[in-house]
Amino acid sequence: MKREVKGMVGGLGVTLKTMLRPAVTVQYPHEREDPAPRARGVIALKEENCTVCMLCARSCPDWCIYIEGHKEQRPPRREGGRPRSVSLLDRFDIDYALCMYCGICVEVCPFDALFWSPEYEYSEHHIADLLHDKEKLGEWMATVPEPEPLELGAEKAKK
Amino acid sequence: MTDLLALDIGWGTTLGIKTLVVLGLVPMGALILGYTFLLKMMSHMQSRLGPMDPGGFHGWYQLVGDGIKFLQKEDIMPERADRRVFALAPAIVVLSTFLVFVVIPAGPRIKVADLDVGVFYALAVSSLSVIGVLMAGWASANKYALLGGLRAAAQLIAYELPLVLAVVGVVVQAGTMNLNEIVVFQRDAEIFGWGGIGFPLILTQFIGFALFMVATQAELTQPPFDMPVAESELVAGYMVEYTGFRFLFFFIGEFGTAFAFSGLAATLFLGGWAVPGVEGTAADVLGPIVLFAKVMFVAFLMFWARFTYPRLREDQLQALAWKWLIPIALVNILATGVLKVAF
Amino acid sequence: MTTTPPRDIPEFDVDPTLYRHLADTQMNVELDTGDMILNIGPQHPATHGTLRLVVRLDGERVVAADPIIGYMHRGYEKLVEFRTYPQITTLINRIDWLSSFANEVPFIAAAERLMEIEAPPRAQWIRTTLTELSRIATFLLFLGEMGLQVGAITPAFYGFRDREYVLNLIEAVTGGRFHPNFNRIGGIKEDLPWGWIADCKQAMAKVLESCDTFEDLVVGNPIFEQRTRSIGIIPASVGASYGVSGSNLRASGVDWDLRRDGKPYLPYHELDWKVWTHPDGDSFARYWVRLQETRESARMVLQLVDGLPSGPIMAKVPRIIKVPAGEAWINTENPLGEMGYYVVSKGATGPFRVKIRSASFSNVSILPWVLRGVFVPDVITILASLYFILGDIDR
Amino acid sequence: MADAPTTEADGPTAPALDERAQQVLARLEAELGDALVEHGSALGDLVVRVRPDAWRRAAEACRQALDCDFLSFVSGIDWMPTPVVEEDAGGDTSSPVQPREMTFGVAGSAGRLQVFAHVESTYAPHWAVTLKTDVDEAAPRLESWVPVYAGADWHERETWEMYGVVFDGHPSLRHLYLPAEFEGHPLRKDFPLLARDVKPWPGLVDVEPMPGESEAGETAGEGEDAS
Repeated sequence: MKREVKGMVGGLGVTLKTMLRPAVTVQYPHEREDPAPRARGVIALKEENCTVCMLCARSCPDWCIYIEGHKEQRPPRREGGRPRSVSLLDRFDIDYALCMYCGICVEVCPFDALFWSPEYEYSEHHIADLLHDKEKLGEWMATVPEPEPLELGAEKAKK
Repeated sequence: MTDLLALDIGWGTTLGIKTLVVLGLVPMGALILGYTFLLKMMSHMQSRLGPMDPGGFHGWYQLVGDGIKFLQKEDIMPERADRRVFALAPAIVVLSTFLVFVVIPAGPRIKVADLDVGVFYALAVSSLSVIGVLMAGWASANKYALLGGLRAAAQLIAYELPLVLAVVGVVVQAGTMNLNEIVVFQRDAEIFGWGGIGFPLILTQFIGFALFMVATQAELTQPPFDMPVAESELVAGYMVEYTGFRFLFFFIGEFGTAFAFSGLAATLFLGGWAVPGVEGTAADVLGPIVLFAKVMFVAFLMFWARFTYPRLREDQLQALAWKWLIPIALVNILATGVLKVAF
Repeated sequence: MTTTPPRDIPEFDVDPTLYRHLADTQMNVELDTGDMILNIGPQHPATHGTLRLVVRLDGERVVAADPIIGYMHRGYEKLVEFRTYPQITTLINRIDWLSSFANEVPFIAAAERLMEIEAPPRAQWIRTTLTELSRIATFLLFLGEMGLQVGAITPAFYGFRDREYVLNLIEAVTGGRFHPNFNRIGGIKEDLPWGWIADCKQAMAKVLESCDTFEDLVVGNPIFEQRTRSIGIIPASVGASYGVSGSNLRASGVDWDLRRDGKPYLPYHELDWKVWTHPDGDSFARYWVRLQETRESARMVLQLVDGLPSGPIMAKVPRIIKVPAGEAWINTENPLGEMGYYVVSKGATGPFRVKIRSASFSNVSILPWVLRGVFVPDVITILASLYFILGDIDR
Repeated sequence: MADAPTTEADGPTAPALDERAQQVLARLEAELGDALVEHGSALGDLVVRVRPDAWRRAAEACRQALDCDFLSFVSGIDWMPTPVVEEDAGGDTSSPVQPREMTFGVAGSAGRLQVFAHVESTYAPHWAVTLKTDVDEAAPRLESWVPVYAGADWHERETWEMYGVVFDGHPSLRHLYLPAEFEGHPLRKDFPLLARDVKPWPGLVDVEPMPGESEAGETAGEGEDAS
């Protein structure tokens, strides 16, 4: 009987104690908690680094990256060298309605053209608007954080 | 109040005013309890804030807005429902709430009806709501609603008895069934010759108060006795098919009844509107405020348990009522009677 | 605490005649007797998603129950045949979405074994830490959720609140709250961020405190005990033959934990911990065992972050991953029970066949047996105490 | 029977059976006799192939002689390579390319379809075994395990709808995951994954060549080389 009474009263104590403590809620539109710097919010594109190699589009498990490009002649880097041909982006779309946020494209990119940004406020009224083109993806570059320092005992980054 | 204004008001006008007051009080009480406890206290007990934006100050406007929204909603009736019974059910539930309010006094002269059998009347009309609930459960043509309705009927019948028996001790001690006279008794009686706070009957009727609160919780179908609505089992029980203003009626009925029962408990056990030493017009002004404070306190206890405890099973609830509450209540009456004769 | 003797349950029986009739309810419900057929779900607050239960009631007593699943079937076993090994971790994340990290581990372990690669110790320890964190996150939600299912609203909010602390930790390391996709064949994606260990210790203190809260608010409550004691008793032998695993089986007194008894897949043997069991096998025992395991996991995480070895986090792995032909069966102790992958490889960049053995599927398959003869409220209690994730049933 | 496992030779040398697995095998051989067709090792775990007519007897032997009271799963496997409709259907190179000829895994197979299951023991020393058996491709039938392991019920329903294997003695073989009117057996290799067919593969190189450069786009196909 004593245990029962203790159980009944103990529960009331827990709720009362919680009531007297400040709430944990964050009033979202007025105040916001920043996600972790590593959070996979949205993918940013650094257009000048892209060589249209299609690696990201190919390794995407959801087939949600669409790339088109064209080639152009550029003056040689060194005097007397051969003119270079570079591939330029015409189209780079990511369909966030399909994207699973796995990050494989960011990882496979050999030229550091894709980055994760923790930004998350890009919901839309129409599902078609979730297709971000290269201008929009380029805008996210401003929100990409610097890489964090690592915990003790980690190997130094090779780059 | 009539002498205060020095006006001669006819009985018809008085009746009109009284009706309006009751009609306004019930939704008002439901709103106040709903906002204070359901929206705010529960939120804070769960480490959240609850609505903050509507109305500016801590979301006070939220429930009013909800009410308006309910009124605008489409009136949906299930195809196979018993239409007239379905429509009538919420009205009966709310009606029983209105009728309880009639007898609760808020001051020596602030009362709608001064019945000599006030206690008896209040408990009788409060159980009218079970008819409405049963009608709602049956007429909805929904299995969940039917289960909810039947559970409610079984439960309300089982808990009517301890509720009445819990009050008998008070009636025996006060020697009257008139609610106003019970309050006056509590004001005038003294604790061993000291009348500082009068004599709230909770001091001697503590067991009665506890039983009353438990039975009230069951009457109001609140956790730990909310099997008829049982969110996680029956979804919302007898209310599952209701929407719009009919649902609003149930909501007002639920919280209005909570307000009424808190008022009853405050009147019967905590001394009601009485403030010792204050009489006449001053008591009429102070009475409602004091009563309101006590109502809020009782409601706090009620909702505190509601937000803390899990729910019992229907058979366990019946076992609790018949094996524990009723025998304890009977012993309590016996003891009260013996002591009353002895002193 | 007194333990109630189990109901008189036959040692082992499969008498499908009682629910065979319900086989037809999937197509048309026929009321041939006075019994009532109640359709619980697929949209019902107690079914955490889209489980559907057709129960036949006599009054409020369940005569027979038939779970109908598949409303969320995504066909992962087919999909993984069209994906490469690195792409698959994103998918299998979503099987049991509450403990996604733990889902990745057995698959990656199977691929690593076939390739004869071993992840470096630091990677293994971080994997273990995150696996235990996802176990804590899953169980904290359960501890609250179960309260909700038996009628108390408040614990559910505490469960969600305290789980956030753990999810924040997972997000800080992996970048995903729910779908980390953090394991790579041969190691993990990134090392821990600076200051994470300190945060982790703080969060574990909160988790332990939270367990005490649940002890006061839920376990100690006599109403909760009345609702769960001797409800939904699963004897060990019946549970095992249905493939019920994990905490559900340990609550039936089976002292079997793959972290300790299975093939070693993570360095659990270097930690000091114990396996909790409860002899009763009822809903209360399942709650109690998970509560203790949450505490145990929190203590394990504290040991893990203290003893974290330094060094690399990736082994040498070829750039294009091709897994040599062979078969591997790796089963691990996931929060919900035994999770296993039977990977058949033919030497290509993707698997030839992957059989995914998910815990909830088998845990829920016992429902027709265990629900017979209980009351409707107990159906909800038992569903909650078995603790399933729809994605883990339907895959 | 055949002691040497017929795993594909080009795989890593499968580790030999450890002592525990040897004991399990010895017991099973004693119980099943010549119904045990073949055995092999999947990374040290015992895999045995039994004759189809001894499928239920094998389950009983596991449960009684090995104390394997825990049913992990029952499922099927289709060894046939995925039929290729067109050589370059959409040009999709993202899906893994499996060998074109039919090869079998550990412990071999008599034909295309196999049913396999894994049982474990909850008692120390926690014996475990994977059982395989061949089923006829034209009319796949097998004895049900439900009388031995009650939990085989759902697993067999799943195997039935995914591979079309009929289990004799199963209490109610009906659809588990798929709608009742579903036709076909999705996990068989000849069942196409429509999601990969209805949409063109976006990985095709779409770089306009410079004027004067040849078409065909192999210029920019540096996907593999660039990294």
